[in-house]
Amino acid sequence: GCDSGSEDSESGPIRIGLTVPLTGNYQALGTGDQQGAQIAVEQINADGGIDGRRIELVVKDDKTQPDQSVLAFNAHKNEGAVAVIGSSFSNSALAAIPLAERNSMPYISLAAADQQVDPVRKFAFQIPARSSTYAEQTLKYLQASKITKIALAHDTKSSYAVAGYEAVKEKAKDYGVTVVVDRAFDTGTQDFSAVFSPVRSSDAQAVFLWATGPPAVIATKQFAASGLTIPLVLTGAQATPLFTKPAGAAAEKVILSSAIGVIGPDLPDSDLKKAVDELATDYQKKYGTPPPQFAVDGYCGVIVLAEAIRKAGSTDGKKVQAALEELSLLTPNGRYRYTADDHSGLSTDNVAIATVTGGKFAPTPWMTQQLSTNLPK
Amino acid sequence: MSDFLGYLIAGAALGCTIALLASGFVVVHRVTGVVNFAQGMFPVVAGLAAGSLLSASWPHGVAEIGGVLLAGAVGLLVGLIAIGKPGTPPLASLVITFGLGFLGYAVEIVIWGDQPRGFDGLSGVLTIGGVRIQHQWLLVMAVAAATFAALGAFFGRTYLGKGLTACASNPYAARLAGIDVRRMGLYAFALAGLLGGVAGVLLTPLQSIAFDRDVALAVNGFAAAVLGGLDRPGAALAGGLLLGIGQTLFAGYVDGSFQTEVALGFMVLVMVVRATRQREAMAV
Amino acid sequence: MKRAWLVGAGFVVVTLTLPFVLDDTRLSIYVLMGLAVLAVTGISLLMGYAGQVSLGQAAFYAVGAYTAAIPAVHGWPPLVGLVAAPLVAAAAAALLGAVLLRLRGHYLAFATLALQLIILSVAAEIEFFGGAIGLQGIPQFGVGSVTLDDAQEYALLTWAAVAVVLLLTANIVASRPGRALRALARSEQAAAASGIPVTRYKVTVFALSAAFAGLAGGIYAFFLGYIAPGSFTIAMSVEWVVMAVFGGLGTRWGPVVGTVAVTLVVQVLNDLSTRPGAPSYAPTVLGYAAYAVLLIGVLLFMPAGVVPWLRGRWDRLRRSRGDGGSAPSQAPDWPEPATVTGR
Amino acid sequence: MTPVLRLDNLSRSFGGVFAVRDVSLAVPSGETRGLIGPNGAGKSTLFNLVAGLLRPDAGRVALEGDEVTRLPAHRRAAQGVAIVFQGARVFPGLTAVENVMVGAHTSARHGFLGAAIRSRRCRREEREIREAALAALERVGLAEWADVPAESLPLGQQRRAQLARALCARPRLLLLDEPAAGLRGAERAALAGVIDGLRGEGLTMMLVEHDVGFVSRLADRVTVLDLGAVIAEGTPDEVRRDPAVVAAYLGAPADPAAGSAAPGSAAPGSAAGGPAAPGAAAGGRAAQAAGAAAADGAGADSAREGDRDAGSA
Amino acid sequence: MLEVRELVVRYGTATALDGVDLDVAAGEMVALVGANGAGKSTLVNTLSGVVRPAAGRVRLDGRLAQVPEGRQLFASLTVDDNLRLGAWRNQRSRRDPARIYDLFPDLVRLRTQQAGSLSGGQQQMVAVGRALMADPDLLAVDELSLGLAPLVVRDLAAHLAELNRDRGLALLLIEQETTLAFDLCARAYVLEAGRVVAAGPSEELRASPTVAAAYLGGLG
Ligand SMILES: Nc1ncnc2c1ncn2[C@@H]1O[C@H](COP(=O)(O)OP(=O)(O)OP(=O)(O)O)[C@@H](O)[C@H]1O
Ligand SMILES: Nc1ncnc2c1ncn2[C@@H]1O[C@H](COP(=O)(O)OP(=O)(O)OP(=O)(O)O)[C@@H](O)[C@H]1O
Ligand SMILES: [Mg+2]
Ligand SMILES: [Mg+2]
Repeated sequence: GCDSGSEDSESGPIRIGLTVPLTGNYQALGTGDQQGAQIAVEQINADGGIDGRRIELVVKDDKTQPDQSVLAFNAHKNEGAVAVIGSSFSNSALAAIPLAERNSMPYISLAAADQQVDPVRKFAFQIPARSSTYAEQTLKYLQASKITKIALAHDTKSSYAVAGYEAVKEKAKDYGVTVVVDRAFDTGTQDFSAVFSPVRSSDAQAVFLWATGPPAVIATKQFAASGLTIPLVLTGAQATPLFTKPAGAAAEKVILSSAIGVIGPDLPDSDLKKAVDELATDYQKKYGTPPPQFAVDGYCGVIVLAEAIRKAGSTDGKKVQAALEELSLLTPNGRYRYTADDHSGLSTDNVAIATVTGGKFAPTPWMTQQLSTNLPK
Repeated sequence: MSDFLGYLIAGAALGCTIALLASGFVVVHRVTGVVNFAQGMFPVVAGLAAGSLLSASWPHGVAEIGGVLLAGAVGLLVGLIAIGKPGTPPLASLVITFGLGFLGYAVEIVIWGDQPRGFDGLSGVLTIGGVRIQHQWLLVMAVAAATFAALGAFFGRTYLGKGLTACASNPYAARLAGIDVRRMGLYAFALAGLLGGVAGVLLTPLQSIAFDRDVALAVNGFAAAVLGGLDRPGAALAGGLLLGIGQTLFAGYVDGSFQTEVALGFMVLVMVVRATRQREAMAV
Repeated sequence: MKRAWLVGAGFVVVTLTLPFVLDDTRLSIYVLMGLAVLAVTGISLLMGYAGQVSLGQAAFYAVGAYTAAIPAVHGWPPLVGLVAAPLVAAAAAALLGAVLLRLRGHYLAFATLALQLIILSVAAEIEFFGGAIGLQGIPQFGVGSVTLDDAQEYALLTWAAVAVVLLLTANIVASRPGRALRALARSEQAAAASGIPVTRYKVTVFALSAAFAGLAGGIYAFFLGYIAPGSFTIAMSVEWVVMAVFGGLGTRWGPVVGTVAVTLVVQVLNDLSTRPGAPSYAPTVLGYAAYAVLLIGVLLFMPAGVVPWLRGRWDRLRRSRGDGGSAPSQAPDWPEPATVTGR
Repeated sequence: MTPVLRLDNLSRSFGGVFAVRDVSLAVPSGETRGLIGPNGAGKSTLFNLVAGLLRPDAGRVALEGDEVTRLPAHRRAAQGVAIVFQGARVFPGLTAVENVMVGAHTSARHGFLGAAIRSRRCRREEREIREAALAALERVGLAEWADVPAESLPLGQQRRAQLARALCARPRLLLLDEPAAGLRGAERAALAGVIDGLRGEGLTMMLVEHDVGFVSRLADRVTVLDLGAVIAEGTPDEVRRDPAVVAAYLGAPADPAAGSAAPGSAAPGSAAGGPAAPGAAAGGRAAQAAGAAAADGAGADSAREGDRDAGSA
Repeated sequence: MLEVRELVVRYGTATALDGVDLDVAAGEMVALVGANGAGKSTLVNTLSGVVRPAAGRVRLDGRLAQVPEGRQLFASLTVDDNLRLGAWRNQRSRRDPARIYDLFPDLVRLRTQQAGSLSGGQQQMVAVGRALMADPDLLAVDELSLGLAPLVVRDLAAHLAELNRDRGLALLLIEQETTLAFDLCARAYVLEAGRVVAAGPSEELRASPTVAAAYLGGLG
């Protein structure tokens, strides 16, 4: 029809909304999300779309502000989007999720906060692994490395770090790890002597630090100069060049957990590696660098949603939601398995423990061994 | 005890960086009466530019100076737009500098991208009595000390410094006395750019720098500068030290999660107490 | 006097008609815009008339939002929360103001900014307030059996509140307390010598401006259904100041014009930059650069803000048409009070 | 009868330097008290202490017998103290009439709430204040400038606007700090007329002026300050003859050798003097009437009298 | 050395100066008298370029210094700094304010006090002193005796006369005290409502009843 406003909802392109922070504090994340999502859409459309229907990605900027994400959600809804892939800023996602519930529109969140899926909200699904998943896999690694005493530090202003910290506190016992030093700092912290000084006079065998953004870089640099020789263990939020580039030499030898795709080049030949390469090649071609974590998340968001729509055979929100709850899909992030009580999808097997060598992420020996036995398929 | 000393020194070093960030506010406000919201842009520009120059294999030192000079030029540009047009009141200038901060974002992103960057500074650590302190921190302290000594002497002792101060004190009278108020304002902005640049190239090795770090840097600097009403370099240095040492001590002995808030709250308290003391009987 | 009434009536008619015209997306923007007008009106009163700067006004927006949301989440009638929102915000401001308003100028600006940071950090630590994750599941606003469940109704509520607040503000500014505020902004000593209790007036106007922000925050909480400390940023406080200056401080319509203009510019640029086919650098270039250029351009040519500039234009136009040349030569920054009678 | 103003051993120093030192004086009801002294003698400081804008280091201030030493400025204003500051201190941005209306602050009661809803009282009081303000402007001859932004008035007008503001407060004690500074010829005469009229109404005033002729004509008694302390007090004539006053303030009578410009006669209020100071209010009013008659209908504010300038012309 | 021709200055619609002609020859002392609001300050402000004329021209050779209406000190700076800054365009050697302290001995003990906290008369001394520090060829004074004690005025007048005699200082003097103005200046202009209504030797003007009437009648 010539009336572009009222497309036939069963035959025209399928419209998917994407709300990401393209300006504001989380701009760097949102830009990555958007690039990854774009690649997924291009790939799917090149393969003939979903049941012959093209995907049309409508992008909105939430400016790292919750109320803008609500505006964006309403706009997506009015413009006929069938589902929304949402912000990597947790507060934005949390603001939009009630609307998704009210409108029965699936909301695929790119934010990490556990609270989005705990308790389970019918229409909200999470793409990144939860902080607790990262925490658990790291504890497994510590146990295997015979580390029993750790110093734990976290940024009290980052929900991601707080959630991870709490998970470590809760689960450490199960892995025979005790927290001998427990220090807090905040996002504005520029001097970490208050964290590292007590460690020096303790018998901790590793420092496990939960942070996002600049404080992680600063802490890593000061750790390198602190004279401490025990390992520094970081989290998935640092598994990105956003961390390694500014941290430079100080980042070498740091241990960190990451999405499994981050160690793509080191994966054994497998379906997973194929999935990772599929994204990496296109991304590299388009943007000249390997995909950062956020791009992988954005990419996974689209292919997860597309797969659910394909499975549902419909763009009806409720049907797609049902399909999502049955979904099992291998992606560069590993295998997503959503169920009615688990909207978070990724298990510890999908988390890699890597170390930084030459500015790149490589699996630790323990991880290499894990990969040979426990590779997500 | 060695912990305490460690916190104290670390706090002083941190305070010096904050004070360096504050100095630009002081210079611009003292001369033009404008609060320069774009001040945070200068360290960012200098840090990013120095990083680029270093990766273009300029030698250390030269690259940093290049970054600082660029920041000075940017400062001049900001001044030209913010106060260049005659009859722009300080409040309008303030909002203009706010806008320029945003414009800076766009330019920085186009040139350097939105990802954080860093480069290495002085390596090595000095150990005194069990306290470890990175050479880079020592450099920061030395530069801050020199900068503030120079600023204090410049504004307090030199004729030109007095003339600059007169511009904000009473622009009309300054003009009658033959002082070119606009030109002096531009000098001040350029100087603020240089000072911000110095802070930037010294800080970048210590933390990462990205286009949007400006807010955090500016808020810290503003907080320190405001202790002296944005006019007194000495007070800005004191403010920086107060903030830095307050933060590290609080983080060290009490709790690290509120260190910024506690330091800021403490500053407010200092100001309120001082204002209450100064207050005359009037208008209670 | 008559003209003021006409303009006011026109304003009410237009703003309360728009909700029936706009589509859902625009309505949401329209609601948020109205909420910002409320807060900016308070800032304009505080800065433009009383000469006090607040860079932490979003803190009172937050206080209002939490005050409205918490009782509602615990099953109280929403009306209780909405009525309490401005009151609690005002009370908080009065308490804090009694201490902080000893500070002037930049000191006050800094103190309010620090205050906002502190309040929000504390809120993020309190489990009862939902911590950093925030409060979810805030019910819709309603009175008795009537609930507001779409943007149109919130738009009506918000802009009705705007009309009321603008009227109250205009009235205050035009009479004794308003004059006293304008006087103390110029010289606290001279004002005190004229019998004005300076501190009490400053605290009162601070509380009043906080009440406006608190009311806006209350509506915001119900409208959005979700609030978190991260929703109330320093950037928001600063942007309100920008809006107030942009529109013209100390003018009756400045807050409206400034807020509407800035919001529209931001939204239009946002729309443009995320259009399909827009290059990937569009959001930054348009979102930052175009916004900045507009802001700078306008202030370079209208340094006193849009409304005074328009008034100047209008006066010149009238004069050149030859009617009414008795207006004072240099357009005063201050509105004529409603009680001024022509000579 | 209790004096309207009584100061006991009032002192105030700034950074160790005494601006006001141990000053005691009493101004009885209806008196106009002149206050003269060299620059920096402490006259303005004394006024600020009386108005409550500065707090004394020592001593007491009593208004009509009630001690007010610790009372803040706005409360003293409510008790009837009004001050015309030295220099032009109008509220910029407010029109002339609004400036004057500020002076009437204490005579109205409505506050924020009343104003917000434009209560009946608010409207009534606003009307009354405005009328009073216009009347005060009329009295100082500024009626036609009512709606002009005060800061764009020339200096002379600003000073008169300040006087109108003080008058609008209907004070019981009026402090005038160099009200005639910057006023010339006719304006000065008109101002003298206004002040004289206030005397006639029985208002208690204190008047600082460097134009000794002006003071002599209007003041019942004169207090002389030097270096913060009272060095003389008496009728204008007594004071002018006091050698201490001559030495510290007036200077010796004409010493033509000092310069080519015959500075002796240039010194305001020196030997040239003015007409004898009218001792009573009636005399003042008479002078005013005479001035009006001579004015040839030059307008509402034509009150004038034999000014020194006019006399010399 | 100063030549003002057909000067017109407007504030918005109001005309403050309406075709003013005025001359000051080198070394000449000229008084400018007129009622409040006649436009005297406006005229002086036009000379220093603070106010832009709508028409007419101002030609000035030599250095002008102005004592502005309202003193306009650098309130946050000390007395000493205020004085020194008056000599901004001077050689270094002429920046020593000793000569001003000789003229106003009262200021000596106030050297390091902030100018904003001075008494009114002390501020006026600083304002005059600061203008003199510029070593001007023409000094334009807006209200010379404002707030000054009689003794001080006498000394100041003598000093100006001396500067005029010894160094050829030209003076454009606005002064409330016409006696003083006419004594000091040989020539005078009378301004009324933005126009020059009389000009000539002081003695003539002093005696002229029409001038006195005009001057006194310029009220409101
Ligand atoms: N805030 C202050 N800080 C320091 N010194 C002050 C302050 N206020 C006044 N002084 C000093 O106190 C003395 C008295 O000042 P005051 O203004 O009372 O003088 P005055 O008699 O009114 O003089 P004038 O006739 O010049 O107006 C002066 O030497 C002045 O410098
Ligand atoms: N900034 C201004 N805006 C508007 N009108 C002004 C402004 N400055 C002066 N005027 C007007 O210009 C006219 C001349 O003012 P000016 O200050 O030059 O008078 P003056 O002769 O110096 O008076 P005075 O003796 O009182 O100082 C007055 O009518 C005044 O109202
Ligand atoms: Mg005085
Ligand atoms: Mg004048």
